[in-house]
Amino acid sequence: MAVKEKKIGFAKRLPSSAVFSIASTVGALLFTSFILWMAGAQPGLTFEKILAGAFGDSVKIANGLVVWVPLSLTAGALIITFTAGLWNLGIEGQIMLGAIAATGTLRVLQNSLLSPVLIILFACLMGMVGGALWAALTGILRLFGGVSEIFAGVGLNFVATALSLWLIFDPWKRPGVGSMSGTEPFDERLWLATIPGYRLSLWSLVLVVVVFIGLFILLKKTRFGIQIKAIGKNLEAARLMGIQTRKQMMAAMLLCGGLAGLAGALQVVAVYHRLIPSISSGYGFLAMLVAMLANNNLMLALLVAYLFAILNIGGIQLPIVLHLDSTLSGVLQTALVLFFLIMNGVKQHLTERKERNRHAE
Amino acid sequence: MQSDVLVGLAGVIASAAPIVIAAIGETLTEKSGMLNLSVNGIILLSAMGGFAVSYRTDNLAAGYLAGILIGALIGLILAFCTLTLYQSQVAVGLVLAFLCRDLSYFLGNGFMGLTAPVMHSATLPFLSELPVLGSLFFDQTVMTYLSLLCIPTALVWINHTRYGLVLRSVGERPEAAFARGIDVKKVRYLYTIVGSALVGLAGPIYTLGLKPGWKGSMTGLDGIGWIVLAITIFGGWNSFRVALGAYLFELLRWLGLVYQAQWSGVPSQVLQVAPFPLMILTLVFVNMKNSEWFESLISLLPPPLYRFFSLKGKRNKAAPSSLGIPFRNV
Amino acid sequence: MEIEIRNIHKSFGAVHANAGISLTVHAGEILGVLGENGAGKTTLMKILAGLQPCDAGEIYVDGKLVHFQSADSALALGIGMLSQDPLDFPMLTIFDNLYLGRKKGFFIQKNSFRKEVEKVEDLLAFHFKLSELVGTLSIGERQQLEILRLLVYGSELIILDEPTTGISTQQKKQLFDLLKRLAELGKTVIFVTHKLAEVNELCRRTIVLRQGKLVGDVALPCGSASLIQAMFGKAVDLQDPLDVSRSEEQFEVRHLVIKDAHFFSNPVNLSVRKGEILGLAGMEGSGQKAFLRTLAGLEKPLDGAFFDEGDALRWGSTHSFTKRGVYFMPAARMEEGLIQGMTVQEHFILSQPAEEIMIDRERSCRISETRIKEFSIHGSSSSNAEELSGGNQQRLLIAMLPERARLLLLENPTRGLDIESTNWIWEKLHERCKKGASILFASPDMEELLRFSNRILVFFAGKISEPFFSRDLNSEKLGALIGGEGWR
Amino acid sequence: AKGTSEPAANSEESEKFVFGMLLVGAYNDQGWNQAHYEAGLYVQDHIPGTEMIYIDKVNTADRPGTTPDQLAEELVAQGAKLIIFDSDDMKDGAHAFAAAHPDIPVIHASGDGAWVDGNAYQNLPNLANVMGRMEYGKEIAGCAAALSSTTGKIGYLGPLINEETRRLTASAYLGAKYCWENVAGKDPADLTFEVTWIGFWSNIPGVTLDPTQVADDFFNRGYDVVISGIDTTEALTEAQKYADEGNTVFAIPYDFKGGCGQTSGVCLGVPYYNWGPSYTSYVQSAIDGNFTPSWDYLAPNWEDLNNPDTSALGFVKGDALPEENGAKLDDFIAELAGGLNLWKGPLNLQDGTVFLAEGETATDYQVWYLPQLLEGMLGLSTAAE
Ligand SMILES: Nc1ncnc2c1ncn2[C@@H]1O[C@H](COP(=O)(O)OP(=O)(O)OP(=O)(O)O)[C@@H](O)[C@H]1O
Ligand SMILES: Nc1ncnc2c1ncn2[C@@H]1O[C@H](COP(=O)(O)OP(=O)(O)OP(=O)(O)O)[C@@H](O)[C@H]1O
Ligand SMILES: [Mg+2]
Ligand SMILES: [Mg+2]
Repeated sequence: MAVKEKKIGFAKRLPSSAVFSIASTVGALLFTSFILWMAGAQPGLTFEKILAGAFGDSVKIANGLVVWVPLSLTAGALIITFTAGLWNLGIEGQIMLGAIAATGTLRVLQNSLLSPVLIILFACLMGMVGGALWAALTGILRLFGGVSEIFAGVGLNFVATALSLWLIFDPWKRPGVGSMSGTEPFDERLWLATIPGYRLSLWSLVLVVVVFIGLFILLKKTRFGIQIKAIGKNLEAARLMGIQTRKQMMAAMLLCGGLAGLAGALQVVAVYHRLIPSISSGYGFLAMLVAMLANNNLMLALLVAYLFAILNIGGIQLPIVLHLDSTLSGVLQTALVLFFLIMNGVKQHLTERKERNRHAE
Repeated sequence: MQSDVLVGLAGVIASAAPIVIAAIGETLTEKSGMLNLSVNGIILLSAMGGFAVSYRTDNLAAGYLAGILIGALIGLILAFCTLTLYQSQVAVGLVLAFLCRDLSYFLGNGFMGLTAPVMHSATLPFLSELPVLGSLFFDQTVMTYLSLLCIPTALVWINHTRYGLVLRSVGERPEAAFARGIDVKKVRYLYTIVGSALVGLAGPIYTLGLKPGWKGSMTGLDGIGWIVLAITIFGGWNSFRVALGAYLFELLRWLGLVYQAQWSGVPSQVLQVAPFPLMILTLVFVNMKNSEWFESLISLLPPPLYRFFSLKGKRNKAAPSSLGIPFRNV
Repeated sequence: MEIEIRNIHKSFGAVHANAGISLTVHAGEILGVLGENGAGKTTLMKILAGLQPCDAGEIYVDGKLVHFQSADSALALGIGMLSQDPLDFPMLTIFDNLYLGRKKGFFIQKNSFRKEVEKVEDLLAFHFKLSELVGTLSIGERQQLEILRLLVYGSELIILDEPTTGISTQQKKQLFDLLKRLAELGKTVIFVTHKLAEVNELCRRTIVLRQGKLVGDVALPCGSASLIQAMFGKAVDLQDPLDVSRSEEQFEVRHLVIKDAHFFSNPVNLSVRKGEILGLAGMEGSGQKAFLRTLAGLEKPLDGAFFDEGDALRWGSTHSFTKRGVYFMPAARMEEGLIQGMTVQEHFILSQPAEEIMIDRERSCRISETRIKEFSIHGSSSSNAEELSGGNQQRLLIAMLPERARLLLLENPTRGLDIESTNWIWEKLHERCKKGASILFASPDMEELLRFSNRILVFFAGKISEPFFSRDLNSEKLGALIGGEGWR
Repeated sequence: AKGTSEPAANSEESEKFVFGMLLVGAYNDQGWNQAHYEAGLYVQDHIPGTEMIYIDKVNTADRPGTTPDQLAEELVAQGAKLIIFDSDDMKDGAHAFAAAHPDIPVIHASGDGAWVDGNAYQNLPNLANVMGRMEYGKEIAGCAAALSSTTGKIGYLGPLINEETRRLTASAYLGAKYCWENVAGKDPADLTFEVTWIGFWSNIPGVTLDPTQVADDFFNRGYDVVISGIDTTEALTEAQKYADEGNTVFAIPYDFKGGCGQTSGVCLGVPYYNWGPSYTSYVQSAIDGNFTPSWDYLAPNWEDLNNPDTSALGFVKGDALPEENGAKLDDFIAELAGGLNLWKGPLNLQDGTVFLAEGETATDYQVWYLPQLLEGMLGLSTAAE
């Protein structure tokens, strides 16, 4: 799927990449069908209902896009760090901090005389700053403290969760009550305008397009992009080539955190209009799967994010019409990635064997 | 009052049991140089699977066995994808973590709120009469005894047996171990499976003992696995310290509830998340020895002392040198 | 024990590393194995020690056909090998390191094994503190440890692959004594090297490998000329380096103290003229690498200063060094120099200093094409670095050095290259010098040092000599200095 | 099975009245959500031609990226003509949905958006609230606890601190105190009533307290009854474990009629909600086209506390309540039925300020929005200041 065709002669006789992609998709579908069969459900019907639930009408399609926006933003963000060879598992916390910073900004400015547009813009900006600062913490721990970004990130996710719960139940609680439903919703004028009749905001769609064009330019057309690619592939060599590896890795973390924070801020201004306990919605981890399945390819990430969004939205139908649990969507999503990794391994294995045979001739 | 505290501490030891076992399992895996990030998923899936099997068979042992088998199976998948297919340990581990979690919720839906057998404490004769130790350690469930037993066993296994030496060597320098005739892949397969099986045992310890029953995402187990990973690091890959980390974690949770009313100024989340900043600080501290500024500090020392600090210092809490790094032999 | 190998073949991709080698090694002899870099010495030894399977061929031990699956099945038959870099465990204790490989027992039997070790130690006349970490030992001690280990496990044949790299003369002497003692005890020793003197000193017989083939089996001692002829195929002729005595000084090092993992150097004072080529001589690991990396800003010195035309360069950011045209080129091509999965063109983009944010693809493509042509790299702009052959990778590395480079710090610039490529690369480097760049390069090859440098610094276990003019040196003198003799 | 039933269903398609339910947790959680789910089944049984559809786990942790109003629309798309939101968490979603769909009757259980005198009045023509006066259930629970406790130490396993949980906890305390003094005739000074809040409705490792540990801690410290304020069953399962090991401890679960589950000898009973009758009347009025918004704060049927067709809440006695105490509890229930009001002065708040003066009885408003715990209760009244 994403794998670039190598220009090496011996690869030619191997089945093309498409074959492996199809094989991994079929594998994931078969696996999920098996799980469905174990749960006593009809696989065909189930998949049909998921699709109907995602494309049944324009509202559903729009709802899919509502999920797609933060998911693709976060996946795009992760592709930056993945390219730089950083497993930014702290992404969930970065989304949360973005949401927290945006909420804080809105709380401060909601009664001011600024125009709502400015307030929203400022909230998004502060969201980016919040996410970036949280990412910076991971970056500093990794680059100056020698703490793997994996563990620093996971730890900081917990801290971020606790922080948001504390804010919701304590300093930012609704008048008189701390509620799981989150902080007091903001005034409607501070909501990001949506298309009438839909939950979808055109602005967030535009934002995704702009961000991805920006990411494409950043990663493919700028020195920074090619430098972090080099860092991701060979840190030491990149350093010896005179690339300022620390600075660029930190920049990658900050950019990623900033975009994740933006996704979190959008959840506040465009979807929930307040801070809720699990504001990150697990998008960070889901986006990680998206980026893996897309093999860090931006265009593919947009598609895969859409596929995953569809599965999330379509999965809602399962309890309604089939009395099944919606986590099936998650099973299918993760199975897709697992089988992709497996087929990737098989492909590499076959490639190597071909190569060996070639030399033996 | 005195006995209150003792009983409370005994409770801490009991509730830390699955974490101790899982973290020791993860320690074994990581000692071989394999990073298993799927712990969280394994615990959930085996908690559900163990409960379901125990419910169906009305047999406790079958449930625990199922948990172990589920863990071993996930370990096998991880090992196959990383050791045979050479995929990234981080990627595969993460995917398995999420896959197992979703599977446990999906498949476990039919087992919500049911009642299966529960493991009770088995007071040890004589030993439980001991003044303080008796009520702390010897009035517990079999699984808690097992967790206590795991600590010295793992310690002895890793440090004092030939097999443990093989394990350490594979995690330290696989190419050298290979040259000594050790089948690195086999060892890594083995410890990934065994370690994951131990992690898998932690699941049913919850659902068949500590927190009986399966309640889907309300079971309150989602996240334990990440804590286990943190504790493995916190403990510096030493089963004794790993266990201490697990006890510290549960102790903090317990203190959080005991002192809730007294410490009304402290947000209740503080003690709960404290282990994570602690883990990070530990890592910073351990890694300080590898950092440039520390290096330049000790390099002022005369060579023998310098060597002492730069190597001896790293010896204790250092990660296995090849952790997470794939090995391919020719 | 008598070993006979017949018609061994081994290929790595297109490289025929061993092309039909047959040989008999007799009990109690010390056999030398000579050959230039890449001749196939290590490959043959690894096959013999079970570390690598061969593609074809047979091995007989005392007349019996054997098959090794692994190093320890070879060790079980009495064949043990000391690798070029010690394959041991720095983070384990000496005891654990020795114990690893035991087949019997569940628990580690500390006492009985300690006795076994002590018995062998007595025989060899040296002792280790078993509770120490291996990593605290010096390279020489680690070699001794490996020999000890092999003997503990009953090795009858001990293969040493270039053991004299990185150890002091003192230690070398100890090692040679040890090996002679082993021979007296009836053990067989195979001694791999590309240094003639060592073979002459230690062995009664040597074989010579070239391009994977056995090209000589010589009784020793004998004259070097014939050995050189066998090793290199032709005698090398020397050429004169540029005359730089009148060009101005552009770099100056004052009281520079460098640190390596195992030592701190003495203070170095040095000034480098425009167009000058300075060779760094010494055994691998004697501090040359640390010296080059320090001058490149990659590592902080303990003390001292580095001036570029009077301006002091500050350590901390490598970038400030590259900005002034100071570049380092590592020896480990694929590990440190090039990036797997990136194209040749991308390598050129990365290595060219530029301030602009965006990449001008067209321009970089042009640059890449001209560089490829200029350095006759076999490959295209869009080939990935790992698809190039070793020689072409080296050319790429050299081609990547930016035009504006004023000081080139080259670690082993012709590693793994044949003589033609070496000459070609030096032509290119001379062009740089004519344009005013200065070069510091490290090389294990004395000929290369003597041929191409104006002056030579000798490194010996962290001791750094005053620069010698290369016209004042010859192979013998330089060899002695490298070996730690003739120092004031 | 679905395939065969479809043709039959088709014929009555036109008359079928579909109502939708949004459950915050799993429909089969043996707690709060199952009580609602079974109420939906009750409606189906009692009004022919109605059908329930539902989405469970309506929370952002389980359903990332969705909002309750969005999910309610999914139900509408499947034909739902009335929507029930079952949790306080869905407050904003319920209000938003009701505002956006004035033609669809909305019932928000436990909310106060339809209460004209309440703090959150929304003035929506299609929004109704319903909540049982669980204060009575908790008072009965508190009484059962006080009657069974030998140590006089009663623990309350609280979720997070808000108005609803405060008033329910306080009610349990009032019931316990009353029965301790007036029924058991013991010294009020010997009664300890302590609440520990876990900080959420369920356990999140690394973030909230562990309810299992909280229950254990109560039992370990000599508390012999734990009343659960959370929807999961940790208190009961822990009590069962302690009892199996030979201790005399009890627990009182919450929410669901079947809450005592399959335990033996530890469950003193369960105060539960019976949403069926009120849902039935709402659905019927929606079918008849005369749905009117109201804020229903429903008292139990004191004639027949556990009548599934008339009582909005009830209390099922557990097998751990001996007959003698059962009888005393019945007497207490009879007193409540006869007009005993425990929310009557003098009552002070936890910080000592007067809540109700001598002889004053609390209004619904005062109870519903109780600002603190009451004097005499141990535990936090609010989250950290
Ligand atoms: N694992 C390998 N993969 C690919 N090529 C290899 C491998 N090992 C050795 N070679 C190639 O085989 C040839 C012989 O290598 P070998 O290491 O035997 O040389 P050598 O005589 O030991 O050289 P040196 O003196 O530099 O150690 C070289 O061209 C080398 O690049
Ligand atoms: N990983 C690879 N992928 C694709 N092609 C490769 C790879 N490695 C080597 N090759 C190709 O195989 C051929 C042989 O490479 P090798 O390194 O053995 O060359 P060589 O004969 O040693 O040349 P040189 O003298 O330049 O080192 C080269 O043409 C190279 O392009
Ligand atoms: Mg060699
Ligand atoms: Mg080559």
